Amino acid sequence: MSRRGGVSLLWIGLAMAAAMWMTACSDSSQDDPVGDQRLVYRHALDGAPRSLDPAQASNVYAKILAVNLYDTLYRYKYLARPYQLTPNLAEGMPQVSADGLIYTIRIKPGALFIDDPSFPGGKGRAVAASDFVYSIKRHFDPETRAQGAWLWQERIVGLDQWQKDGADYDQEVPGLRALDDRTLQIQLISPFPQLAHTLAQGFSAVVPREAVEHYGREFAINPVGSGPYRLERFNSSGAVLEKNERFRQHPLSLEAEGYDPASQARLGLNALDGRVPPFMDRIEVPFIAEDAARWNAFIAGEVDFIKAPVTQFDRILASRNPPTLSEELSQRYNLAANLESGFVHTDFNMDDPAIGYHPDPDQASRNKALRCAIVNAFDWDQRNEVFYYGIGRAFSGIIPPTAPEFDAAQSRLAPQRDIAGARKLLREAGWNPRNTPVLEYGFPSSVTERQMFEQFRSFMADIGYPPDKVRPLTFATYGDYARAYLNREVMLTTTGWTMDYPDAENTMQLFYGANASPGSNSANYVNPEFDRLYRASATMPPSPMRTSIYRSMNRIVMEDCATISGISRTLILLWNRELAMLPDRSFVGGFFFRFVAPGVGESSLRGESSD
Amino acid sequence: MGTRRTWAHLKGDRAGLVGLLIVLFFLGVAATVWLGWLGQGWSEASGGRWLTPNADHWFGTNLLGQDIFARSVYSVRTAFEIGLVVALVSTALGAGIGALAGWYADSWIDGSVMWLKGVLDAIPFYLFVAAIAYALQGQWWAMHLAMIATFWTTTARLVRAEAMKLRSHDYVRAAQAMGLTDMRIIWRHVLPNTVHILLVQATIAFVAAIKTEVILSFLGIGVQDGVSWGLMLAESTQEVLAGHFANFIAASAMLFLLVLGFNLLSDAMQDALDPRGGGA
Amino acid sequence: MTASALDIRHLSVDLGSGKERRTVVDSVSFELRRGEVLALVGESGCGKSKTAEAIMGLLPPGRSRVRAERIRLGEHELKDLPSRAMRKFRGRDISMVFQEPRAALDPVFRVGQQVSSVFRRHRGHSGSKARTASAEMLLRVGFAEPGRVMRAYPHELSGGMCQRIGIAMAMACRPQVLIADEPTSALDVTTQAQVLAQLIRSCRQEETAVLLITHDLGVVAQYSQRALVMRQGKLVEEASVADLFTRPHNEYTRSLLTMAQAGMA
Amino acid sequence: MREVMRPLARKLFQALLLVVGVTLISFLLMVWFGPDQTYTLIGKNATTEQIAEVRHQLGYDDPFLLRYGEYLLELVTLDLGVSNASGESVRTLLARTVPISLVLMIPGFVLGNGVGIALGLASAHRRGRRSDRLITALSVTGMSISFLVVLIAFQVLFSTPYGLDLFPVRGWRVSGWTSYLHYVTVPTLALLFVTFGYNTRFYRALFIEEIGRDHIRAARALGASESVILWKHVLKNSMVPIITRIMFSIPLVVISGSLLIESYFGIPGIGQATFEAITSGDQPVLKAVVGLTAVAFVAIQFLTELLCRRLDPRLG
Repeated sequence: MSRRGGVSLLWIGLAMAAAMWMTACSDSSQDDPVGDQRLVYRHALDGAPRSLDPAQASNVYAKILAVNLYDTLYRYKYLARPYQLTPNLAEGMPQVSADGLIYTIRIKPGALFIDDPSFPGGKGRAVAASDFVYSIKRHFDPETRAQGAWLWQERIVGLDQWQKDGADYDQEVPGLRALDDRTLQIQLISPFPQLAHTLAQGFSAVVPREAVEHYGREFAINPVGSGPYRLERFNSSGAVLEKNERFRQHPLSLEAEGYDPASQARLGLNALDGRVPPFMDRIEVPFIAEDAARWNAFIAGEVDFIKAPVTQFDRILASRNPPTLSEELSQRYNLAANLESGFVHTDFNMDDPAIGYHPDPDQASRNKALRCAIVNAFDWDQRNEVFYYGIGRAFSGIIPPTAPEFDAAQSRLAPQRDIAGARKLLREAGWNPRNTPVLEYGFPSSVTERQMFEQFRSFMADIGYPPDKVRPLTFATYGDYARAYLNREVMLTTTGWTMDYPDAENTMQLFYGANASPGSNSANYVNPEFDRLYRASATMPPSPMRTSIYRSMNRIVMEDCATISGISRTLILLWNRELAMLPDRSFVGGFFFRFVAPGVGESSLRGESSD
Repeated sequence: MGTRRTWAHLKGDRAGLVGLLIVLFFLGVAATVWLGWLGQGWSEASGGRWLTPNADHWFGTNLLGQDIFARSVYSVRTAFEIGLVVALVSTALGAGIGALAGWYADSWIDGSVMWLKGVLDAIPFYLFVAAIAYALQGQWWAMHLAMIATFWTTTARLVRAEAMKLRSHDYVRAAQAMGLTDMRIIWRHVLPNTVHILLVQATIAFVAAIKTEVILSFLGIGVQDGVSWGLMLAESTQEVLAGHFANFIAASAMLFLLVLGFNLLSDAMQDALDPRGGGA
Repeated sequence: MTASALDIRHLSVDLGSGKERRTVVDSVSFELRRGEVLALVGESGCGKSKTAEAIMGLLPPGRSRVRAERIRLGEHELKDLPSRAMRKFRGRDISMVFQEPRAALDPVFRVGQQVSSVFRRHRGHSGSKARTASAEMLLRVGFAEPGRVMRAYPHELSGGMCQRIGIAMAMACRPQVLIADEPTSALDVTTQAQVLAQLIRSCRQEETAVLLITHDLGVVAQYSQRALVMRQGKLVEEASVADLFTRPHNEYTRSLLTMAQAGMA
Repeated sequence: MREVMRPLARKLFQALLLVVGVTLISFLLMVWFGPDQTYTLIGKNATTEQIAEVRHQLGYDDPFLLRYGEYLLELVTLDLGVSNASGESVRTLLARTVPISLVLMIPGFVLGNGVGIALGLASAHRRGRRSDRLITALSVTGMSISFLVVLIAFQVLFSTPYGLDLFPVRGWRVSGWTSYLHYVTVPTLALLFVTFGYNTRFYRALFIEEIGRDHIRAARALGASESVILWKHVLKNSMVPIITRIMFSIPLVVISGSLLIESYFGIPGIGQATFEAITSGDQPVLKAVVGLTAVAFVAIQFLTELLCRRLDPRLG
């Protein structure tokens, strides 16, 4: 043969390199050296927190980490459903004055912040009531870029004024005081029955002033708390938590946590009664946003817990109603099907004269007919089927099924689609394909959002709405989308709302006139009757009467067709059977890693050399 | 090198002919979409979800029950619209700027053009495109503009070099001597002599445009309304992991074929139009 | 032992492939005797250089085809020789000097490295030995200070110097045959004569036969014993130089001569 | 001395102009008209005053020149501020992410160019013959496949039960050589697949030009073996364009290339950080990435020129 020599050598080299590559890869998986005797729990999240500063714990991922790294005064009982508050760092439930305005809270002794260079001598000091005062004040300090201020805005005496006066921490707020090291007193402007709930929020977690001042903006990635765990490592791909050895000793009482042996026996929690949490030495929290990757990591045994992706429901579920685990998977995993405490809804921008309020009453009523026709055309069954595997729970109204005030009778289980009714509404109001307005449906650009839009367009096509009059209004970032709808520039806004506490007040305020954009009333809905009822109910403690007011308000919003609502998703949570736990992240209060424990056959939770 | 010779050369190039046929085929498909004969039901949810290919849905259906065949065919039109707009405008822009820079080589015009080119080349492409897409929030032409803004530089560089060469040619000097204005000479004598560059560059820009569209649509800053292979691929990234391949195969196969066709055509044209008359 | 250094019978060269194939050398036969200087004359594009490249085996295999009944170098048949075997002869037994002296040297290596590489390759010389041999060789082609030349890069030298280096490299192994392809036409007139004289002198010393490709009939007259005239790929005349100038047989040769005279006049 | 300094000064001045241009354009696009993070930082039920306060804190209400000036100052002092999104200092962020991107991209980049050079050499060397035609056909095919398609296909092929199921679907949990190879393989193969067409084609054309030169023919005529010709003469003479190509693609590969790979495979490198900065409008990060890339680009241009001068005596 002819000229070749030079090149063949290279091929040999490449082949050898490839061979080495393959051998190196063959012993793939088990090389993370966690091979000690310590108990490790790996909890996959489907998103990442943006910050570990409790003041910025606005998303569910941040909240989960916040309540494990920090302490809150209250929390929800581990096992009780529906949710019940229970003291956490507080010694007992707050003592409330007869007029409902003064709350006095004692905190437990012995709580310590973790050791950190920001403390004198590096030793963590005891948590004091003044730390709590400081932590709430931070939300009102513009420097913090806190996101929880709305919980207490115009509620606590002097707090808003303190902000106006320049947020000087040395200046006292009359309504927020530490009476001594262990006693806290909050004075309200008017009754706020949900106050204790707000103190179970990640937002209200207790942070030490020393650390905040020491780290400045980087406090967000250097959490210094008194929670059951401390942070070992954190970046955009995950967090690693280590047990806080100095966390206060407080045995777990199943009874106090609302244990229901009938339904919860299968969880294997019995053995935990009386033992002292936290039970696991190390918590690994990988953030895996992509569904398939999260699922594969779970199946491969790389994580112990996931929120199952809808795309895998076919393989996971043996039945839909109630959701049960397939035979194959039930050997290894436990399942919890939790209805989320929140809902997804699409609001009309009532400020837009093409679809909402109009100075001309005739036009206004035609607009209302149009809105109602669109509401009627929306096919919740389809939406549920395609995007939520048919196990979501559609309801009509703004009181989601997990709210204590939910009324199954009022909100038909699934709002019925009514094509004929919708067409009739359009016809009677004089709408036809030529004179209907162009609908601009806003969404931040993502595949699912786009598919939801396309589905919406096909629903509209069914009532004769021309497809080229249903247009996408896309936004590159969620922030830009938020800016647009908070500035009332989006005609149809789809948002999800996760309840901050189990009280429908939290969803009612979404339609309260004073909360119109840039507040959370993104429909810019203003109805005097609704607003009057809202104000009347706001200071009322839970009662059948308040519930009935909520229901009237619900009816008002639905009759005005201000929103296409809604659906609560069913979250399918799966975890390793070898763990004794009841995961729940459907509620924003957060999930406590401290109660996760090794079950009977705990072998795989330890490193490889378990003996 | 006359047109005839070029054509003869092209005819002798089997790969080039295949490329031309593929491109013409897709152009035909795009035309049927423009005329409203094919792909019109791309947004209708007309079937069950994730149907396998059958008589009603040749390529099956997607999550929403939309017909994948209609969507992939409609995407041909999207691809041609993006490709043509970007290729034409960026080539024209590159030709104009390049000719000016070359004609006035070493002047401030040339200097600023070269500076701008250097600047654009120094910004990472996707970052730049993303930035334009964000700055022009929601405009359907943001993506086009971003591509045009980066694609013209190569054409300009080549045309500039050619224009500098032509400047010293006798017939150009003669035209100057006859008192023609610079602009007129550039238009009449310089630009026509860069056609071989422009044709090839236009095909290259076309290919680059439809390939870039795919990436941008995946990143969520591409096609906003309508459907494109990029959007289909973006949909498919989750589906393939659950074992639904129809979206992926349809979009990637058609994308591949069209790009391959254009690449083959572009290569053949490069050979055929090479003023040095060279072979492969 | 035959008297011929190079014996060519019916050598043809086709270029291109498929429909575009064309024959550029058409059944050329000639013989180069030992120690002789044989001129190959013809206008540019007549196939002179392709003939030389075909003999050297330098035509690219994918895009050309060489057919011959015989290409003998001394006792060795070069026809259809695998390229690896052919390589052994090139530079050792048959060598070549090119038209563009500077382009024929690799611009990124120093002259010394390039000359030494020939000794290393064919003589198996070690580094220092090859350098000594190179210096000696350069001395022989007329460089007074070989050390300085060896440290230089080609672009730092004049065309004439580069061609001397080319000659030194070609003659390094005392080849039987040297093909000189228009060795001086790229040089200016004064250097031309010196370089050519140097080339012929070196060949005489080593008893190397030269195939001198040129279009310059003056050169033919001055240095060669015999001449071949080539036109459109075919040999049209073969004669001693004396005969060529006095009794040209072929019409084309005559026209060449007239043109040359007109040019000289 | 002045003879040497003048072109150098000129080069420096041009480099400076380039940096000004890049920073100005990127500032204009990414910062001035760029994404607005205010609305992801405010809490629920924020008032207009609170929104204005956040805007003010983010510096969105400062005048153009002030903001641009601050940007330049940040680049000069390398005081890059803290990420708006996470509070992490941008320098920590870069120190954390850039090494990951480097070790992620280097194998594919090196192999991609290596394979491109090898195939280009082979192809140029056997030009016109069957193996050349095969390589050319393969590179056109390679050039015709979208990067995204390759990523999806390779993920299915190598990392799912529908294919070989050998490698992790995504992520980057690297703690040693084995896990490194485990995670880097699929991205590397994808990168290799996508770039080999372009590389091979580029190098083939380059080598064909070099092989056609007279001195190659001369070397052959003097009996140089083909490997000497290819590896010594052709390669060394091609070094300037090779180095230029490689050097110039470094900043773009590290940012643009890894942007797609990292966001697809969920690898916490600078590409993903940039992508996240884009989608969340985290301007301090964006500013740093673009500004430093521009500076790196200009620096590399400078370095390349120096390197080329060393490699090619004619330029020196």
